[in-house]
Amino acid sequence: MARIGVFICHCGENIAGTVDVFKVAEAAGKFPGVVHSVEYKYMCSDPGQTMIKDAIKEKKLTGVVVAACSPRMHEPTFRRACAEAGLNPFLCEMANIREHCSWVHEKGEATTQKAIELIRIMVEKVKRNKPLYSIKVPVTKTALVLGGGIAGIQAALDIANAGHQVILVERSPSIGGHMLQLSETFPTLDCSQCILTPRMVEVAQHPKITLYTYSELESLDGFIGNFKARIRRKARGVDEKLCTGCGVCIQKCPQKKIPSEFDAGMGKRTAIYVPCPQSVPNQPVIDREHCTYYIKGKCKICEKFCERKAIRLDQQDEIIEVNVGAVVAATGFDILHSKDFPEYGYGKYPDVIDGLQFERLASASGPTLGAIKRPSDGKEPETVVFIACAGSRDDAKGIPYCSKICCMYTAKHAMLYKHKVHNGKAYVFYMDIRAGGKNYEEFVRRAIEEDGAVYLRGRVSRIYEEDGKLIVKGVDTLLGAQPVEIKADMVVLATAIVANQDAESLAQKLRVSYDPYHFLSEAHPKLRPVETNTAGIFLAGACQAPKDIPEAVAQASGAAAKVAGLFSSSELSREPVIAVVNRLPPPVFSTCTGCFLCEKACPYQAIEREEIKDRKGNVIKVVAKVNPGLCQGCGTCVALCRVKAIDLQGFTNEQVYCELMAL
Amino acid sequence: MSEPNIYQPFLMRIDKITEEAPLVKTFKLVFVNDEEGKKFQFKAGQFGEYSVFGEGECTLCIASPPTRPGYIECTFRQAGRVTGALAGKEEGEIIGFRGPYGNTFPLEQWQGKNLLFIAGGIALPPLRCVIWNALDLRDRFKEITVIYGARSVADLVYKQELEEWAKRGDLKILTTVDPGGETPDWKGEIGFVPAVLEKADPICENTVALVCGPPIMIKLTLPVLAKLGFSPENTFTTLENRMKCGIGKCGHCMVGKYFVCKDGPVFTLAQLNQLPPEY
Amino acid sequence: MIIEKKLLKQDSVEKLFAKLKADGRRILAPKAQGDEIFFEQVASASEMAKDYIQTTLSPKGAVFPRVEALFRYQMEGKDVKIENNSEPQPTVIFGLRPCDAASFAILNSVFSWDYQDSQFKSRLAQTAAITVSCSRADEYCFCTSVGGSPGDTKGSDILLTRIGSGDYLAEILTEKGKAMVTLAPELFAEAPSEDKEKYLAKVPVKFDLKKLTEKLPEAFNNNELWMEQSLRCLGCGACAFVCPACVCFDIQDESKRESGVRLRCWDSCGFSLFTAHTSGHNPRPVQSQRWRQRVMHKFSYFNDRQKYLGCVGCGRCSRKCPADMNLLEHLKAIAEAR
Amino acid sequence: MEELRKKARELLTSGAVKVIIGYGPGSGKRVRAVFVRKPEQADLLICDDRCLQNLAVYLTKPEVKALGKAAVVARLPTLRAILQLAAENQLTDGQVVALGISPEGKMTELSQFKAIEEFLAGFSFELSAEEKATLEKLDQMTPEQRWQFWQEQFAKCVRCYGCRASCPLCYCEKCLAECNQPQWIPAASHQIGNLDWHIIRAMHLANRCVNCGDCSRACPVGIPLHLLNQKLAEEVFKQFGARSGMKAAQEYALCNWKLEDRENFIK
Amino acid sequence: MSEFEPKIVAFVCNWCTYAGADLTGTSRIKYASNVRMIRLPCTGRIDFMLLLKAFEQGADGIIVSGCHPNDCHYTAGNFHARRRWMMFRSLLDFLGIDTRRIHFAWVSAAEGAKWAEFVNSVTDQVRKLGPNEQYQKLSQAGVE
Repeated sequence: MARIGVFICHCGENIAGTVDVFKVAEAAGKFPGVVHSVEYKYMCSDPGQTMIKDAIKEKKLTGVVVAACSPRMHEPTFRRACAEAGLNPFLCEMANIREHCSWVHEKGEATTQKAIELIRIMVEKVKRNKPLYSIKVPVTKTALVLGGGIAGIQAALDIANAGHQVILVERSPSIGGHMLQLSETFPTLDCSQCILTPRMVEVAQHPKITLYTYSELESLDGFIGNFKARIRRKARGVDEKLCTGCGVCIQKCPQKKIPSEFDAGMGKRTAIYVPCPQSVPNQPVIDREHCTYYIKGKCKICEKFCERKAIRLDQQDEIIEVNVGAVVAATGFDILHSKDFPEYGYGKYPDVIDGLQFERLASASGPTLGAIKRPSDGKEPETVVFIACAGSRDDAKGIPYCSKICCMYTAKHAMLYKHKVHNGKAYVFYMDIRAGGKNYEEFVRRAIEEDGAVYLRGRVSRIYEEDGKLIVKGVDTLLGAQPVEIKADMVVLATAIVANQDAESLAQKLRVSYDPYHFLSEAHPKLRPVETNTAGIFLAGACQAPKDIPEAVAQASGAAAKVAGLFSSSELSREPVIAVVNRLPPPVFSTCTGCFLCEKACPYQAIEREEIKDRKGNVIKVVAKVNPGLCQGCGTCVALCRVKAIDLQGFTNEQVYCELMAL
Repeated sequence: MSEPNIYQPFLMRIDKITEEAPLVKTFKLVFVNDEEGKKFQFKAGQFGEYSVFGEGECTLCIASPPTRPGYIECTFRQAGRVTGALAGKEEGEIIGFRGPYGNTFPLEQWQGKNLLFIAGGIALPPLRCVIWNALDLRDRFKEITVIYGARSVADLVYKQELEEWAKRGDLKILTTVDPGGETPDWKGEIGFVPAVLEKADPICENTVALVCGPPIMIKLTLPVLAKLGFSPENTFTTLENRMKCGIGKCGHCMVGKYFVCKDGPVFTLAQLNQLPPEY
Repeated sequence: MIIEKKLLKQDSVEKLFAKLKADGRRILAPKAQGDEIFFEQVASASEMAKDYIQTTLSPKGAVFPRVEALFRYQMEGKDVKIENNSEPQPTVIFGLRPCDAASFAILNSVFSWDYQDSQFKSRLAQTAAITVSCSRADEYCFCTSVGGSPGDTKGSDILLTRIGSGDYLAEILTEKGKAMVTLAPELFAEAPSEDKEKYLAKVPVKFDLKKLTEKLPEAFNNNELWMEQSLRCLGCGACAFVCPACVCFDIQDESKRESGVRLRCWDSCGFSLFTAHTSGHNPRPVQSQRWRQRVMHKFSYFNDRQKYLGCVGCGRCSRKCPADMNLLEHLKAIAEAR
Repeated sequence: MEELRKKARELLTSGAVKVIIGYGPGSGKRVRAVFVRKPEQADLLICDDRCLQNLAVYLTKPEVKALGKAAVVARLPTLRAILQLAAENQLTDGQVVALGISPEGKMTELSQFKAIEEFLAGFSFELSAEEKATLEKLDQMTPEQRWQFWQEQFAKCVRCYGCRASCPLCYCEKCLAECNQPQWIPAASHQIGNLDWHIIRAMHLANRCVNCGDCSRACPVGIPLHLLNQKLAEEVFKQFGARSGMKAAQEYALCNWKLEDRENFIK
Repeated sequence: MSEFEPKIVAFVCNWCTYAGADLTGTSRIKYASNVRMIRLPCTGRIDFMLLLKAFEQGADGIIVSGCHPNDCHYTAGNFHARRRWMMFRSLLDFLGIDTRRIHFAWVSAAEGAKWAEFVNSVTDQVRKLGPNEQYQKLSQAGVE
């Protein structure tokens, strides 16, 4: 019995300013089956929701259409309100007359008419809605954390400390990420490694954390609470159980001139190596690309010298499968590379370096042991130019966004330089100084006022070498666009933060969406910043957008809290928007003919085969059946099914058909 | 066209909707056009074609008795396209009705006889029409016995009337539910209809039996009736073949040479025994 | 019951058409479309198919269209307005065969045996049949076995028989026929004293109808017979839809928002779901039972109830059957069974 | 033909199969499907160029299934239909013996799907020059002309479902045309109903049709329905390189995809 | 004389295009109001029959839009859809149905502006084509 209530929201002026809501309410009241049609200033407000609840009770409504904003915004709100009034939440639908109507069309008759029609469509749908009940699925209380940078470390520790198993996967040989490369951190100038390494050790020793370094996610199947991850453990060449991390192999390795990734190319490493002395685990890996044995087929010096006999030159990559209930993606970021800056001679002139390289120069554990020496000749630079916004906020480089941390670390760099080279000159070219953070502005002021960094507002147009000096040509816009030319010994580019090269393929593996710059997308920019559109997959750190350390840590803890929340019960309720194959009384049983074309099309392997037997146990026919735990409700099977034996709850054939009939 | 359009339904306003059981409802329908209503007459056992405009027609018996003019009632279970659409209708809305069609229970011939009604599940409506008809003309009949069973207490239809009948002293009523279908406070019988019938052991002399129910119930009840001494001529039932026109033209409801819509829906067991098994 | 006999010159047909049209009648005549011939509205006699034994579809659509509105309706708020069809246009069917003409009475027997189907009746009343008798027949024709003949006058208003000269011998059979003649008396000349019989096709009687109708009730329970005959039957509705006497129909609603129409559409007892209940229960679940129903209905039930046979022996069903279900052959088998 | 009769007798005598589905004499010059169950009836069997019906259509009929294991006289499209039915889970290996008939009329006994696959591999399934020309003729018309052409064809359709009944791949117990909640396909044989029906049927047969032509042969009003199926079959082959009924583990092109599928029509 | 305003029906997936159209709204980008959107979980769910029904219900133009390749929330729904549309379009074209009335697009959740542009361009194109007479003439044809 259809008794539909229609609730039209003014959304202040957002809808009512463009759509004649009174006329809409009147028209909706005349639709067949509609017994109640009202408008109100803010339906999502408490009084608005109360109106709905009261009407459900008083008018015995069997369905509710809220004409307001996008269902992506408030559908849960209104469905909850309906549930509170005793109406199955799936008997509530929203007509999007804001995002799809009032905000995108001019005020006028046509727009009001469109709002009316959008509501009519939803009224026809909701008449065919059936009460649906959440589906309970078991939850595997193990989290998979992808990325062992500070965000991943924090998330892993928080989840583990909440009492759940964690599998932490890190691509490089050691956890620590970019933070481990930094010398000091702004705005406190405390030593990065000093604060990070204890955390790294904690991870390694935590009884609830399984750490897989030098490993990558191969694929992820399944769904929230029930993922199956395949992890590729790349061949380390070293038996982790036997290796004590004594380092003899590293000392003996004849290949010693390989640019160190950890030192951002400023230092060298061997073919069997640990990224840095603080590595966790402190066990080397063999870089097969540079190892003499793999290139020439002989060497094996490491094997010879290893007392524990831990070297495994014939080791192969291993794929392990783990069952996890949630995934935290904390895969971090990359920086824009040299090929993108021909005008700055980056990559061409050795003394034009990027921020990370400067960090390694400034780091006490770095290749120069903290002395600022320029790469070309090892001399202490007397004049250093720091260029902020190298690539960021630059449409020409395809990066319109702000990389967020460069203002701060450039100030830090200038400061560190001045602390180490007291009579050196530090120039900073900047566009704007963005120092919005606790003690950030003060920090920048200190760099300028106490440490005497010279800040020039303007862009650098070109850098070239002349007589062993780097000529930096730019303008100072504060002096009326006056050209500026500085003869520098070293130039540090605050290159833009970009997504990892393989962020897109990761997003595809995880089935989460990503923005045009390949940063992973959160489910809602404000209200669900650590969740993704794929249930059970959360975000932490700079894989989502450029972030500084405290933000990354905060988000990681947020993601961990979400995971812990998910793991707080052994069962999870899922939206019942799933496919169902019909079952009918004998002699039909089901209109499914058992062609199983749906089976092949299902991306989740959710279609199973069921034998229908007579009383004697003879198989009468074999028909399809949907595993409600695996089905995610895409409906591809429904479109494919010739006889429509399979239908999608919440978007049934009848519902969609009737929506169309209302056009 | 000079003659009226036999496919044009009366417009009926839904006056009252009663929820009988899960997916089962009763509509009380009144004629939109008073004149038509006044002229309308039918007899117990007849049926009609009820229609939802835009969805089509469905065949249902008239569940109210002819002794109560001015309205008709139908009871239906939501199953197909039309009954589904009917279920979506509200009080005050308009549906179509063509009828009455088909033959009738020969109540006139039953004067002075005992009436035994046996019904199962959603098949009570055709008998309910006769029961009320007989109750409204109570003095014409002798003993009236009703045996009605459903799968569970929830599945019983006309729950209020069952209570009302139970309170009346002028008929005997046995309601039963299948084992497992009872509720804690269920006071009726528990067991299948044939068993309850056998236990009730009604007299067969001067008695006509009317049986309506799902095929399996009928199949198991008929031997019990025979055992109790009911002759095929005194055992009545209704057939529910698929129908489209209801007036002996479209061919859907044929059983052998008979049109269920014209020669039925009421048949005696004796007649049924002559029919080919096409129902 | 011939009112009068005339001669219609072959070149007068065109003129007759003009007169009929001028009288406000639509003319349906056989028109070729590829290898198939259909009764279609024609503007000129020249559009007609020249040579045919039988048209693809029978002319029954003129009185019992394959899709027709029973009425239209309009929802106005909670009210419903019903609108009946307007009076059908007067129609002349030209060039149908005597067997087809005989089928109108069969259809009529169903539509008016009890409840009077006014729409059918007015279509029939508005329809006149100018039949052309058969000069050729094929192995599928068996009109003579079911009470008809290539020159039979039953159901026709005017029966034309093409004679040696190429002109038509016209038998004016009914008042309707006479009315058409009255529209153009000048086209109807004095009839020659020719016997039409010699121009008619020879259709031998293929089985004993009496024997068949006697045996059928008994044959009903012969499951093996029906099963054997129908094993190759594919269960389509081709036989029913080309049949001039098949009358089973379905009622369907179609709507667009507030307005709609209740339609009557042809249906076939051969379809597997013809008798299926919503519950899934099917009184005739297998094809052999549906084949039996077809045969029994036409040759036994019809006979019993309507006092007509449900078949005119046109042979279309057998010609068109994709599985070569030959009705004549199977009837013969039943009639001759011992 | 003698070869076929001999094999049929053999199969029935040995009890290897219970019924031979083949062609036998029909009305006049026609042939029809026969169901030979006794060795002595094997002489009924005919095999010549009148024998075109795709007998695989009977393999999914309950009444025929009830006769027991069948051998079926199978021209190339019938063989393809058998494999396609197998791919769609309607036949299991060993359930049916195919008496494959090559275009030259030579008979080969094929009792396993694998044997059918190998047999079919020896033939080309490109459309004949004549078939191609017909399709091309239509392709070269303007859309308006094509619309006109098909509307005239569909106007004849009486919805007898002969196309469906004769099609070996139309084995659904309850066809979408009979589904009424919702009523996707109007039951009435008016223009919209007919257009819907033929579009939907063609889509449902895309990459499933085995090009036997039975739909057109069955059509009592002479609609060249096979053209729709041929068109889509060609399109599927062109776009996805797939032909139906070539393997018992056939992949269905429309529940499959490739990253590089054409998408120049998508903005 | 008022210009013909076409009726456009859009079938969109919930995750990309519907969200993209939400973004169009949040960004207050204006576009033609002719479009009525039907939201489905995924392009994979969009049955070709829905398009036929839309035409029957009087749509002059149809939009089908979902996630870009590889972006599907359900991994592959859009890939299945893409093949289906390829076949469907070629069939419609073969039947002489005007395929200029059916438009396909990938519009991601980030492409609010693209959605507006796309709707506008489709509306313009269909407006130029005029009312969908092919289908209008079919309605009620063949009913006596």
